[in-house]
Amino acid sequence: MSDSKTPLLDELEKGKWPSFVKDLKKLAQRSPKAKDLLGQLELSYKDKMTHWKHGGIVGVKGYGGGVIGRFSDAGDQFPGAAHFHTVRVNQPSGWFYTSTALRELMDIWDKYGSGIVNMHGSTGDLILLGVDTDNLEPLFTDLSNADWDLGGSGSDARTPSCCLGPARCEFACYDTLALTYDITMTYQDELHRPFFPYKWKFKMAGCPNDCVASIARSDFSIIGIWRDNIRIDQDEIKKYADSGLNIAADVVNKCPKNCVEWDGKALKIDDEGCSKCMHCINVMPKALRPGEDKGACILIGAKAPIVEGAQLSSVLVPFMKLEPPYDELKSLIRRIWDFWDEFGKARERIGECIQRIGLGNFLEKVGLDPVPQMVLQPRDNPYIFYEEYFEEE
Amino acid sequence: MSDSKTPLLDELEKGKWPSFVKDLKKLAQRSPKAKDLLGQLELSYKDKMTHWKHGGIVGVKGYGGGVIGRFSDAGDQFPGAAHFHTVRVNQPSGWFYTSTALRELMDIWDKYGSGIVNMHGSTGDLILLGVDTDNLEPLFTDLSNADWDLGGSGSDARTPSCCLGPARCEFACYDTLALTYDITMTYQDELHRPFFPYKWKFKMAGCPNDCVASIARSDFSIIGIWRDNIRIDQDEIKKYADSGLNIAADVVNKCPKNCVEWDGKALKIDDEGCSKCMHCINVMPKALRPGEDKGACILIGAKAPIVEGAQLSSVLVPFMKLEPPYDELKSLIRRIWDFWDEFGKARERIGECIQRIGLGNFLEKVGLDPVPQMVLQPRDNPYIFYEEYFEEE
Amino acid sequence: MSTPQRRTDIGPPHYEKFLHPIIKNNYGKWKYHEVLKPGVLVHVAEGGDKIYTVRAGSPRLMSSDFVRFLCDLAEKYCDGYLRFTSRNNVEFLLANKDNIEPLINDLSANGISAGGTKNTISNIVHTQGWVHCHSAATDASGLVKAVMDELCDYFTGKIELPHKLRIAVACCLNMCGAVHCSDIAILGVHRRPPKINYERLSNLCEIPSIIASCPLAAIRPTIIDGKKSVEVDEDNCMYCGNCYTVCPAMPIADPLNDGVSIWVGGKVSNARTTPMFTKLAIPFLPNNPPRWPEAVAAVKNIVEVYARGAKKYERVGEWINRIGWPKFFDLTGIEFTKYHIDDFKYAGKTYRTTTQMV
Amino acid sequence: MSTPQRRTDIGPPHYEKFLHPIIKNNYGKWKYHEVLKPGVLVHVAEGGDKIYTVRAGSPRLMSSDFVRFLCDLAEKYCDGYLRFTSRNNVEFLLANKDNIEPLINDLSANGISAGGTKNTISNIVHTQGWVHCHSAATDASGLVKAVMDELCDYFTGKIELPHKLRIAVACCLNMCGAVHCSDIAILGVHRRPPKINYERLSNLCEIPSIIASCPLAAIRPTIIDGKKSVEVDEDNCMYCGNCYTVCPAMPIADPLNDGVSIWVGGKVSNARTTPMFTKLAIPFLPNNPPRWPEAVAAVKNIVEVYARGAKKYERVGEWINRIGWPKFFDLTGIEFTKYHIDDFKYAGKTYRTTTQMV
Ligand code: SRM
Ligand code: SRM
Ligand code: SRM
Ligand code: SRM
Ligand code: SF4
Ligand code: SF4
Ligand code: SF4
Ligand code: SF4
Ligand code: SF4
Ligand code: SF4
Ligand code: SF4
Ligand code: SF4
Repeated sequence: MSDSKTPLLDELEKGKWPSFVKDLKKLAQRSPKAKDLLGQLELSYKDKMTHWKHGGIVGVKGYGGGVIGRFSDAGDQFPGAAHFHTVRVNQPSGWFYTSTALRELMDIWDKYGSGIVNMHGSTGDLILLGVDTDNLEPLFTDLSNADWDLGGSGSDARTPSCCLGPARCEFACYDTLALTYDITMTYQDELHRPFFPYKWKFKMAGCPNDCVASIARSDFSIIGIWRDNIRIDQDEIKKYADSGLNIAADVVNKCPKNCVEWDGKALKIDDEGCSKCMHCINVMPKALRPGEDKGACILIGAKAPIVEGAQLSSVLVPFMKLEPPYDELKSLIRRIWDFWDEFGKARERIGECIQRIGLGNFLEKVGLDPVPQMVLQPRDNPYIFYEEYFEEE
Repeated sequence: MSDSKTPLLDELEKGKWPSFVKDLKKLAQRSPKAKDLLGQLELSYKDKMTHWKHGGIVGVKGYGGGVIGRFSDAGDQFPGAAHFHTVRVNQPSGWFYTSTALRELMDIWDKYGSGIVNMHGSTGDLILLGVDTDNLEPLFTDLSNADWDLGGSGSDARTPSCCLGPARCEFACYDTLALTYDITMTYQDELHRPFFPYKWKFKMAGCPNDCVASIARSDFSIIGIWRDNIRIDQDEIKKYADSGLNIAADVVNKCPKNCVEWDGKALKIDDEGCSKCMHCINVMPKALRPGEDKGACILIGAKAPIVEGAQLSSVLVPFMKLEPPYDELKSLIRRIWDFWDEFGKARERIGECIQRIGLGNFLEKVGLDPVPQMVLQPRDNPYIFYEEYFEEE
Repeated sequence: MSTPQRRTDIGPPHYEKFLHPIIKNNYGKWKYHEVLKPGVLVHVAEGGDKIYTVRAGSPRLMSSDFVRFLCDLAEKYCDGYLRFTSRNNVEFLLANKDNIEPLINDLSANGISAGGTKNTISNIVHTQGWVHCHSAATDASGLVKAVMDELCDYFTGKIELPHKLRIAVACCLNMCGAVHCSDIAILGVHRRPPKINYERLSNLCEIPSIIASCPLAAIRPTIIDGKKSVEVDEDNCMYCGNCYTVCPAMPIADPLNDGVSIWVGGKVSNARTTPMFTKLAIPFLPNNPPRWPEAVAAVKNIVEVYARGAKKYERVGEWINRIGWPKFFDLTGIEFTKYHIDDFKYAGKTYRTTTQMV
Repeated sequence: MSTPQRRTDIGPPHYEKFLHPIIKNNYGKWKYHEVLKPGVLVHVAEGGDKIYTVRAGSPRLMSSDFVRFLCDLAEKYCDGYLRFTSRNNVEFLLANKDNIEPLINDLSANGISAGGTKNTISNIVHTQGWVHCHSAATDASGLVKAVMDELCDYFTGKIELPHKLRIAVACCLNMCGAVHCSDIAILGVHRRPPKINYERLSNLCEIPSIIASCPLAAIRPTIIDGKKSVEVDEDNCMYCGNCYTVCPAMPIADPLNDGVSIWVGGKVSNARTTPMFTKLAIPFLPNNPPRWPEAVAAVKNIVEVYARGAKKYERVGEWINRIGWPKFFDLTGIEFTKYHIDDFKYAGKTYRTTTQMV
């Protein structure tokens, strides 16, 4: 048998994909916390179960969120894992970094924690994994002095995240990075001090490709879109055709609304029938571009399954112009939070709350007019709560 | 003002569509019951509400169903309408008649009732509308002597009905008329003596066009279908093309599964991809025909909205050969009725019962293996009731 | 004269007795059909035999004399063989092609139109209404007559449609007219909760059944005058009338507030799309007998907009799916309201969970 | 040395500080992009400027030294500018085309592959697993490593796919990995009800919260030893673990019975189809660390069958929609069971209400 203390994990040093085991074993040589983490993980691999205990409230002064307490049930065997809290660091919009900034951050982290990170967490934070309770305050102080702040956790606004949008994508229909930064700054209080019925996630995508999965993973999804016609460069279309692209098969036949025509010479789009699905643009980005009247579609309510089943966000505002200071958007957010505050139950996501109260009632309460864009179809059952009627005279 | 006692109804004598008012007014000259029916209807038109009282149990000896009691709340004004029961006469399969048979029936009806009929009721019965309680028995006696029997009502098997199938349609994949007759005769007891938790409707359609709306309107829907390939007569295809049919637009582009190819010379169908939707066959019945390995798809559970919302029938057996004596089918029906008897609640349709108990559990109890054809998609939520697990040793 | 003996459980007459000889000879051996013109079909058997069908509109609600009149025609033109369709039209089965026109002329002389085949509006499937049901929020026969008077040219094929269009009427939420899967439907609705007659209730009705009858659990047990009774939570009642169906002491009809709603886009056939439910178009129009002008105009408007906009072989629901619901409301000028947004059990599945608006 | 002052609510660093000069200059002015080869993109600005991106696989879970190593590369090849993607890949942003190959060589010398663009399998979005979560029914990082080792050639584009294929892993039903909308997903599952520690429960947990936490109302209040407590109706429990999330005294982990399930056919983008949920493919496979061979083989099988059968630009869910679920089970050899049939709240909408089987 091998001498290694982690024979099972060692199996994961092999293979083509980068090995976190190899990497962390190297780290373990200088980080006792990392060493014990690997030890405990090996135990989990042996026992086929987790060795983390349930929750535990820890944090930094004045903040309700941003730190997840984590304690081991095998702390006697692995003292370095006994306290192993997570610190969620609010990532910069679009996950852009310079090496300088990252190095500074890593130095701080090595000073106080295990040296283990997630680049990044599912919500978007830069995640520091494994710090003792006592080190939380000093860590936070150093972080904040290096211009870093914490992200969200608990029943607060979670760290907003966005696709890289206008920074490097020609499809972006609004400035996802700017909006994300603005929203994050505007709602610092809501982000750091849990006071909602449950968590609230913002995600900003620049176009319907939704590269940040906002429609699936955020309570409030802001997805770029345009209102006018797709811009066509017929010369570039020709070039695509000449270069061997099968426009009939790959574009015309794949258009879900059957609104692209191609006669071998020019491409025509029936923009009224177009659902702005992006497919044709995705296939021929040199030749096709979103229109010029751009903004975003606002959708609400996505979440994972528990309790009421997974939900996707659904349309709330079919189209909104998004320019600083984003007053219309922020007023809407405020009205929704007021509603949620009044009607939401504890641990009930906004999407679940809307389904319980009814989308129609919700609209009334947040002051939006119902429009058919909000639904895939009108009701098919006749169980209508009529509100107008005549009284006998 | 006009002298007419029915000024409102008289408005309905005008217009292009045949007028029941004109017809019934003529009848009223010899039928006091018809006269009073019109009088009461006029009153309803004036009051904008019904003048029939709720239910009332009447019937013929030994039968639990087939008669709907109906009493007027304006019987003093319209004595002929005071009792105005419905007798549901079981129609012949496919609603085929000879004038002789119909005349005989009408004579009996004129003798005992109002002379008003529905050709036919929504479930399929030939409906005699308006007879006094006292006349029920004699009416039934005469009917039965003329070879007519009652249909269903109440919590029984309702009168089965079917499309005309092989009698006059080239698409029929099984003998709808024969099966309907057989089922009706086999279940005379269930049809006449309510003992189910609620009503149960059978409807037989010869092909997926479903001309008898079985998938929407019957608890047990038997819809003809084939398993092999669509038969193509290429000569007739050519003739359609020559005669001006736009095969590309009207057939190829309309095929929901994109599995028809037409190169101007021959038509090709990818039968594996074909969902047997009938569209291409409907458009070119001279050239295309269902395959030769015919049978039916059995579906279960359609109903109107109340209580749990409208349901369409859903697939239970993707394909079943249907030849007399239909043992496989009848065994299945029996197992389902046994299940319903055990698990159904009062006034709960089988479709509602299955949804409450779960389709998977239902299948187990009626002894059918789950197959993917039963669902549009597998579950998308992770709330699985695992039944296998290991016990600690 | 001795009383004749009654016979039971004999079932319906065997259909074979009623089949035209050509049909009997070619039973199951039909090869193809053609629609010769609206209302007229020919079915051709493998062996070459032909049977002609003339389909004619019927009011469904009729006198025995009207039936006899149909029999007269059947005897005159087709050896007495006739049938009715699943949508309550009458069909004459002719061996002789030459009888088609005379039959149609005779029909039309009596105010009856041939039609209803292929891409037409066929007869309206409907229910009893005030003619015969205690539950009705509107009439059916009169409403149907008013609508068909207006749409008759679509039945006869005088005005062409992209495809079949099927209308249904039901006079209450029980939907005996099966309006839940029609291209266009008219549904009678109540708009006020039931009024409880406490005395009759305790004599006539079972409390548990009443409570179980409510789709929204709006009915609670209570004690009135020392007797077990029920009360309705009016905020949770959506006026379906099912409690009235199980308990006569909870009448729900209300002339001031009853009326009709209009529904669109359902279908039954599996052709092209899977079957679809009908969706709400207009939540409420007044009951305005004898001719329900508001309802008639609403249906006609939808038919016309469909006829203009749909492509060949598109049913109403397919057309709407293509253009999208926003466009449907736009083109028809129908207002989209809170009522259109589903709030029953599958509501969540009807929200638009995509940026695709068309 | 005086303690430095802590600052609060300063928010994240402004992103502009981290943008490559070419990006800053062409912000919002990109014209088009091309995928030069798997893992390598070029974005071209209206004015003609170009920025090159090299995307490389990352384990997500890493040491500070690994981050520093990435920084080394960024400094060597691209002035220190790098970013991470929404799927946890790392991206190097290059001004100079000539640096692409050397960078890729350096990466690959260190066991890191470039890839993940266009029609490849990108990095697996995943969660904490046994590495850091109390709730985990399986590990995430190890499972991901095992799967990606096997699928790496699909990441690098060595083997071509019809379109993007996105895999996610979540270690419990909370689904932090958002597996509910992925082409293929692996989900950790429990198969036994929670075991209640009554003593801890009365000290630690709020009874009403526990009861409200159960999606199926399987938890009832009860009295144990005179103290308010709860009991679980085991017939109604589907092992979601949400009661454990709200109450530590209801642990649900069970090494004997925990494992993973496999899901397919979800997507997020609005391209072509609307976004779709992932659907159940395999209800249960054992937890078999360190390499989960059963789960890896199952995923690989689905990828291979998809790669063979799908048409260009068809995501997994689109491919299945075209061929139909029966065919999917047929081609993959996966058994269809009772567990595949939905029985949660929208179950009725998943039954096949048509004769169309494909
Ligand atoms: C770290 C992270 C997973 C990861 O490895 O990336 C994570 C980790 C946890 N999640 Fe999560 N969630 C994380 C993103 C998500 C996401 C994905 C997303 O945000 O895009 C989801 C699904 C989307 C959603 O919000 O619905 C998600 C849905 C949940 C849920 C279920 C919530 C629900 O309404 O269904 C819970 C349960 C809860 O809130 O009690 C949960 C709870 C948890 C807890 C706090 C466990 C608990 O019950 O206390 C986990 C802490 C693990 C630990 O100790 O490290 N986590 N969680 C992600 C946050 C990192 C970050 O800040 O960037
Ligand atoms: C870098 C990234 C955004 C970011 O801010 O990090 C990104 C960047 C781009 N995406 Fe994306 N997408 C990114 C995550 C996503 C996601 C989110 C996810 O996977 O969780 C989606 C939704 C996936 C889904 O539907 O499940 C996504 C759906 C798309 C699509 C739609 C594909 C489709 O047909 O369904 C396109 C268009 C395409 O590929 O033709 C697209 C296209 C693009 C383009 C071509 C946009 C552009 O013009 O630059 C970018 C480079 C693409 C490439 O990979 O070939 N991007 N893209 C993300 C890279 C993740 C990764 O490392 O693999
Ligand atoms: C006569 C007929 C309407 C017609 O004008 O054609 C009819 C008339 C009545 N139906 Fe119906 N139903 C008739 C076909 C239907 C259909 C359509 C069908 O069978 O294709 C349906 C919808 C499909 C279904 O079964 O779900 C239908 C769904 C109902 C319901 C709701 C059942 C449900 O589960 O939602 C009720 C309420 C009840 O059963 O208490 C009902 C109840 C009634 C009652 C008995 C009223 C009552 O609550 O007591 C009506 C008696 C009216 C009368 O006095 O004449 N009727 N009923 C149809 C039967 C004629 C025949 O036998 O041929
Ligand atoms: C006579 C009748 C059956 C019966 O036993 O009574 C019948 C007979 C035929 N139907 Fe039907 N259908 C009949 C009710 C139906 C119904 C039921 C209903 O409307 O309630 C449906 C389902 C309607 C729906 O989807 O909502 C129905 C959906 C079809 C279809 C599918 C149309 C589509 O594309 O959706 C076809 C094919 C076609 O029209 O090309 C069809 C085709 C036919 C054919 C051509 C079949 C044949 O080869 O003979 C028959 C003559 C058709 C014609 O009208 O042009 N039949 N057909 C019914 C006549 C009703 C009437 O008086 O109008
Ligand atoms: S969501 Fe749209 S704008 Fe944002 S990165 Fe993806 S393709 Fe570009
Ligand atoms: S964006 Fe989508 S719907 Fe619009 S034309 Fe292009 S492919 Fe068609
Ligand atoms: S259901 Fe099919 S077999 Fe029956 S009449 Fe209609 S088209 Fe013919
Ligand atoms: S039956 Fe329907 S699915 Fe099959 S080939 Fe014909 S049109 Fe296509
Ligand atoms: S729909 Fe309602 S009112 Fe009309 S006949 Fe049926 S039960 Fe009576
Ligand atoms: S009318 Fe319907 S919703 Fe109202 S109380 Fe009666 S059963 Fe319930
Ligand atoms: S999915 Fe479950 S086990 Fe995994 S990190 Fe999230 S809460 Fe923890
Ligand atoms: S595990 Fe889930 S289903 Fe079972 S009792 Fe707990 S919350 Fe309810």
